[in-house]
Amino acid sequence: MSEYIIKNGHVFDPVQGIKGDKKDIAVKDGKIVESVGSGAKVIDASGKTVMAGALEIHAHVAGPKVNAGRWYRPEDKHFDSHKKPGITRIEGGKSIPTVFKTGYEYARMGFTFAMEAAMPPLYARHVHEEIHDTPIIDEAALPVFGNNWFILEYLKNQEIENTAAYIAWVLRQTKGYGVKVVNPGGTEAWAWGLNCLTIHDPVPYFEITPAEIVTGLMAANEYLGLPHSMHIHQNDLGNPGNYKTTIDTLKLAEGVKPKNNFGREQVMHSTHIQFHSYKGTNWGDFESGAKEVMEYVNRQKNLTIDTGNVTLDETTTMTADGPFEHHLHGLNHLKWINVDVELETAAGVVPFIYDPDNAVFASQWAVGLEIPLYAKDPMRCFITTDHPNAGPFTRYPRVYAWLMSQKYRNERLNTFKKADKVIGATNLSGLDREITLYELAQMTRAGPARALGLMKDYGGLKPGMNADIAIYNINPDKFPSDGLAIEKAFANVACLFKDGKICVQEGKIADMGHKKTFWVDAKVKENKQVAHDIKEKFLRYYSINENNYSVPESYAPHQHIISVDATQ
Amino acid sequence: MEKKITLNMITCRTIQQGVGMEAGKTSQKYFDACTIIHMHADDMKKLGVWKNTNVKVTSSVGSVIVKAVETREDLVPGLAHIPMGPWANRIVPAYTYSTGEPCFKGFPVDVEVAANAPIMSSIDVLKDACGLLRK
Amino acid sequence: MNTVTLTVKNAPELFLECENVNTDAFAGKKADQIAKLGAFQGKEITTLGDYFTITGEAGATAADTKIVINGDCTKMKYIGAKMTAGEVVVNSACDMYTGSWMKGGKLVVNGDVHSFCGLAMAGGEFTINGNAGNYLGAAYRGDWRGMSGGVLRVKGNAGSDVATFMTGGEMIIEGNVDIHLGTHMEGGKIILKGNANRRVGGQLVKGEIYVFGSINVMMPGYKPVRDVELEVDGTKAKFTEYLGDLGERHPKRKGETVYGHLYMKQ
Amino acid sequence: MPKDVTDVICPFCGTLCDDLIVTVSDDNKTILGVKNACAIGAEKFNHQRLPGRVTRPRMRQADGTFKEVSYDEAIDWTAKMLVKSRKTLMYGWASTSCQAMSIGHEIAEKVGGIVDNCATVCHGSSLIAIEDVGVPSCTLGEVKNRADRVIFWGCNPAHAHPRHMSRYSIFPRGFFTVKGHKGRKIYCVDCRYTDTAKCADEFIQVQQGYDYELLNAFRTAARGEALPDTVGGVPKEKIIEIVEDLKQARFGIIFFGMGLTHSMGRNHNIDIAINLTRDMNDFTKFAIMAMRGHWNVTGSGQVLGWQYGFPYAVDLSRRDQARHQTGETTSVDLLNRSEVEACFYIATDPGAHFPVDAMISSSRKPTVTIDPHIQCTTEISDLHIPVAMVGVETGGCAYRMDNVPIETRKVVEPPEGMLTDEQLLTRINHRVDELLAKGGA
Repeated sequence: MSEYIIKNGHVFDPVQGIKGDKKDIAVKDGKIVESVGSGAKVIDASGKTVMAGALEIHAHVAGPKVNAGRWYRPEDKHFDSHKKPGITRIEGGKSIPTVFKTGYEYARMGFTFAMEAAMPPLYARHVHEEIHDTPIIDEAALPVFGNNWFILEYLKNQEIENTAAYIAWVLRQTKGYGVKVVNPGGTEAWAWGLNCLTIHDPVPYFEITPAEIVTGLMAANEYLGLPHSMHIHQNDLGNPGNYKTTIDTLKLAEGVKPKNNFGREQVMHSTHIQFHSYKGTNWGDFESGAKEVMEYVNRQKNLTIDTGNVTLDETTTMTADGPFEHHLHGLNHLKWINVDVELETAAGVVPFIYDPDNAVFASQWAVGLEIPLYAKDPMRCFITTDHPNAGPFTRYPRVYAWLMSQKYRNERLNTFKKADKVIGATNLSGLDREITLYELAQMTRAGPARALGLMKDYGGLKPGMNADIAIYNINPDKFPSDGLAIEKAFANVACLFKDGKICVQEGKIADMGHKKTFWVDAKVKENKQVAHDIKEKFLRYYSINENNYSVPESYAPHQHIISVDATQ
Repeated sequence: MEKKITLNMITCRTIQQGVGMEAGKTSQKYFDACTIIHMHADDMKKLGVWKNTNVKVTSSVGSVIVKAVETREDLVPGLAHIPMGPWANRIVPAYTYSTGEPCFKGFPVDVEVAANAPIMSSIDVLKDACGLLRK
Repeated sequence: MNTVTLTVKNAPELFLECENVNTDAFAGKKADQIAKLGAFQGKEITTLGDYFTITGEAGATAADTKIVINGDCTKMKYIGAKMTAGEVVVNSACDMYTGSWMKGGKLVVNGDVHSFCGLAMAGGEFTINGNAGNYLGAAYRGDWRGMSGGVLRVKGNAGSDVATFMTGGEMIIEGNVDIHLGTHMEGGKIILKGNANRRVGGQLVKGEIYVFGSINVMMPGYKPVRDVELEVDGTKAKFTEYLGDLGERHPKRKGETVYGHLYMKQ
Repeated sequence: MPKDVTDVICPFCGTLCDDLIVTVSDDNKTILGVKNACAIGAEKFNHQRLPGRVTRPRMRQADGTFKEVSYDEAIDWTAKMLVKSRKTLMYGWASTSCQAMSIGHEIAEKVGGIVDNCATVCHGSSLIAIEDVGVPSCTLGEVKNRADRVIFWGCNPAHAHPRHMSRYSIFPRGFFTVKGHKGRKIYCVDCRYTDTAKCADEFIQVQQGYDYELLNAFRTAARGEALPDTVGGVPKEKIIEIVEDLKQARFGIIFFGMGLTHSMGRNHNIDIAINLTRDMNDFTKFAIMAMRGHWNVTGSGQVLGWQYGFPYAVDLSRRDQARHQTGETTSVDLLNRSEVEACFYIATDPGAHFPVDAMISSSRKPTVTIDPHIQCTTEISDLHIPVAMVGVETGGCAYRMDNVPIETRKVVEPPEGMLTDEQLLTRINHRVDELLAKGGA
């Protein structure tokens, strides 16, 4: 493999605490190294910003509901499905890009890793087929557990060890990465057309509450010592007044200690918290609850969050929160997909238009920006659009620009049709913080890498780490004052290294890289009870045989297995 | 008794057609399963055919010889059924109403007795239509 | 207004995609520049000049441009599609997507058009002096936004699925229509002078359908409410008013439920 | 010693049963027996060892007879046809693996093909309807574990999906459905009294082609509005009685088939059935599912979905864009209008299943058919390339009618020297690359 030396760039690396100093980065054999020989290819990065490759901590980019959203929306890509010159395939889709476009677009923005946020275990093979076809970026997927019958039954009796053994089994069968929870209990209730809106609503039949599910799964996650923490989409998403339930859920982490060998410090990752930070009692008196939620998050060190920024686009919402999608469909009457998955979960899909002329949507936009602006520790607050729910991930450059330029976001805020109402209902107009390039590197690189348990290789530019490097056409000494210029710079990297290979050059895809699929192999003590329960459930309740459940290796030919041992 | 009756035609799968298809498109099983027209007993009486008599079925796009049988799966008078296959498709109108789906179900056909007309094989019925049949 | 005249000199062997035959693409161009615009048959990339003799020159803008097309256009798609202004006259039958996504201007086809014409039309005037195919003025697949504005007039008959998901504008069909007229309609006005073959206004939410002829099978979700005298497209007559598809959701406005309306000439 | 292969997936219909036991000979060459399969599935496995199977490509001669050619010659001929043709129909895919499809799409993107699958004459109408109004659905296990009202509308699983009723929809006992059939009320709506209707508690005979009106009446009744005396031949009292019963369901499901997709109005029949399902979710929990036919037609839609964003009829003929319009880029329309210059069929038999006028048009174009066996289309093609049977002689991913992916199993070796779809397509792809690098055919 070639050697490179990236010279004279302004380096932003939270791992080493480098804040824009000019520093050369050497690359050899896919890794960052102290130095390279004189024959190394020189990349001139003078006047440019150099960061590690970015990590996506929560996006819906592969799997059954993503694909349903793709193919049932031909109108999302009509006249917008083109092949660019060069080695790329046809790229289609605005709100949900095809797998090819997904890989290319992440790479063009400087990303090298993406986490698929919700994998129904029964559909794991499908998720991996899509991951396999997504070029360049490394990926992993989080299986969903919050409404799984095994989990509900074990946790009803607080059987943490059995829960952990079952989780370990699922991770191995599905090539999964960690523990995702979506609307705990509520999605199982949805199988009967019901929901759990607070963390104390009992789950029909199973006699357990969302709070017990969350507490139990956190315990099981730490019992196994997984690289990532329990990752939760909370109850009561998207409703006015839900910030109380949000804080109630976050409080469940109090006193829980992280136990892992990956440097991860949180025990709960609460995702797209924008959707969970609403005050008021209805859409008329709806207000931002971002301040209250972030005050709690700032205090509680064992929590991480991501934002879920509304981008004010026409998009496609999709979540394993089945009852929420039904509710949303009732509001906008657009085409509704629902899939209930036996014993495990559900999912819904509804197109959505965040019309900036609507005061509620504009306020959601403001709430999303308030969250990172209130965040005291950028290492625990990550920027997402909950792609494609609050907007497509391809809008990250615009979100960054809104966060980095008060002028730019105020232009947007003050020109809303219902600006007065939005300003009155939110706190954004009073926030003058502008996120710096260093903070951005924390929120999009070092922070998510640590939260995902990947900080050994990802999120920084320290020798020994992966040579995943994004070079942007941004001169920090002359930081653009124009929001559009910021957007433009983040949309197309000057250069992207992935594993030491140049994959993107001036926004053009140059190489498909060597994409890897990550999964976690957790070793647990032999557990006869769980083995018996699995056999029993497949025999009696699943519609497929146990032997046809697991995802064979051929689906992840370039797998990267992270092993944990919970037998000690 | 009438020389010719008009019926509403539907073409559907049957389990025999499925078995025949998997046995091979040139198998006797496939031939036996698909070269039939299911008719209501009243319609057969009206046309004056006995069970297992060959009839000529004609639609707006062509005709095919098949054997009239009484069905196990009851039809109402006026409705007729030929199992899916090249024989049925010899008379299915290809018009799709711009949906991609031709008129497999619900098109008018004339049925007349053709007791001595032979039924062609699966390949021949297609080749004949395409002008590829060498006599 | 400047006029560009296109005369077919070579008929396409397959179907020709004429997405560049509209006033917006021609605006500001001379005949030789127009001749260099792309035309497509599958993967073969050719130019308009390969199929048409082109005379005259376009105006500076679409609004200043008139296009007249002579010769057989039966196998040409997308003529006048997406045009925003100006005028196009086709003295032939045309294929699919004629006048689709049209936003303004005037398009006249002196012949028949195939399916998917006037798709999601948003403005302008589109007149078909022949028959129209299926999905006239409907939405593109998957979209809930069909014809939303403008006036679309067919002198002859139209096919099936006419005005599906129509949300606005006016459509007049002087002949008959085939199955499914105004399905999922949520606004706008359809005037049918001839007869309809079943399923008129199925799943209709809002909007108005006027039928001068007959509907052979009425949808079960329609309820006659009263007789009214109306002037429709220049004709004064007595109509029976029906309330829209009662099986469908109907939005409320100021506390009142909004229904679709079907008027049958008595 | 013969041995049993267990957990075998049946590559016949969209039910994708995964509990077959296949007995194979010691040398892994011959299937000796099949357990648990329906009559059709068993026949498929048994067909593997029928005498007279073609094992090498065959080229049609001027006199109409076929001559054996090598795979190399066949691959070269196919690649040249694809590279030369300005617009090629590439139809089929429903009986091959997702991995093979992926390679096929790569070829299509290079040569300007229109990729269409068997949904085009099957559940294409359903896909249009889902594009228009979505679909509230579930996996088959949910039906088994929860459903207490099951409606078969215009479908006949007794004939087309023989084990569906016993595995998922009528008879099985599940977690919340311990009484099996006794705890479920089964409705069948059809224009004829099918064998499925005979298993139902209630049969509603609808006049052929009046499903839309009847479904509309169900919705109108559910909203408590007045109805005409009869709709589609069904008295209004019956309609009201059924709707009231459905509202009492804890979990209801509608299964529908070709009775809706093939009849007058096509996609609209499904559209309104989906909307009825949606309405019923205001009262209780309701789902709806298409009874997908071919075992992996769903998979083709999925792969096209993640690669291009459309479920079928994907027009890549311009090579720099993907488009989709049923009625234009669908196989039967392309053939009816003679919009394509060549035909490439894989894992399908349009000769048996397309209306004759479409096949007359097809027979006048250069045609390659890739299929394990002699069938109708192979006999009017210029070239027939036989391949191993997917799901029998080679594995690969398939998607069940509820979109659940299952890896099919290889149970026996294909005949000596025969290529799989994946191997063949990989070689065609390679040959296409060579030709394009040289500047064409």
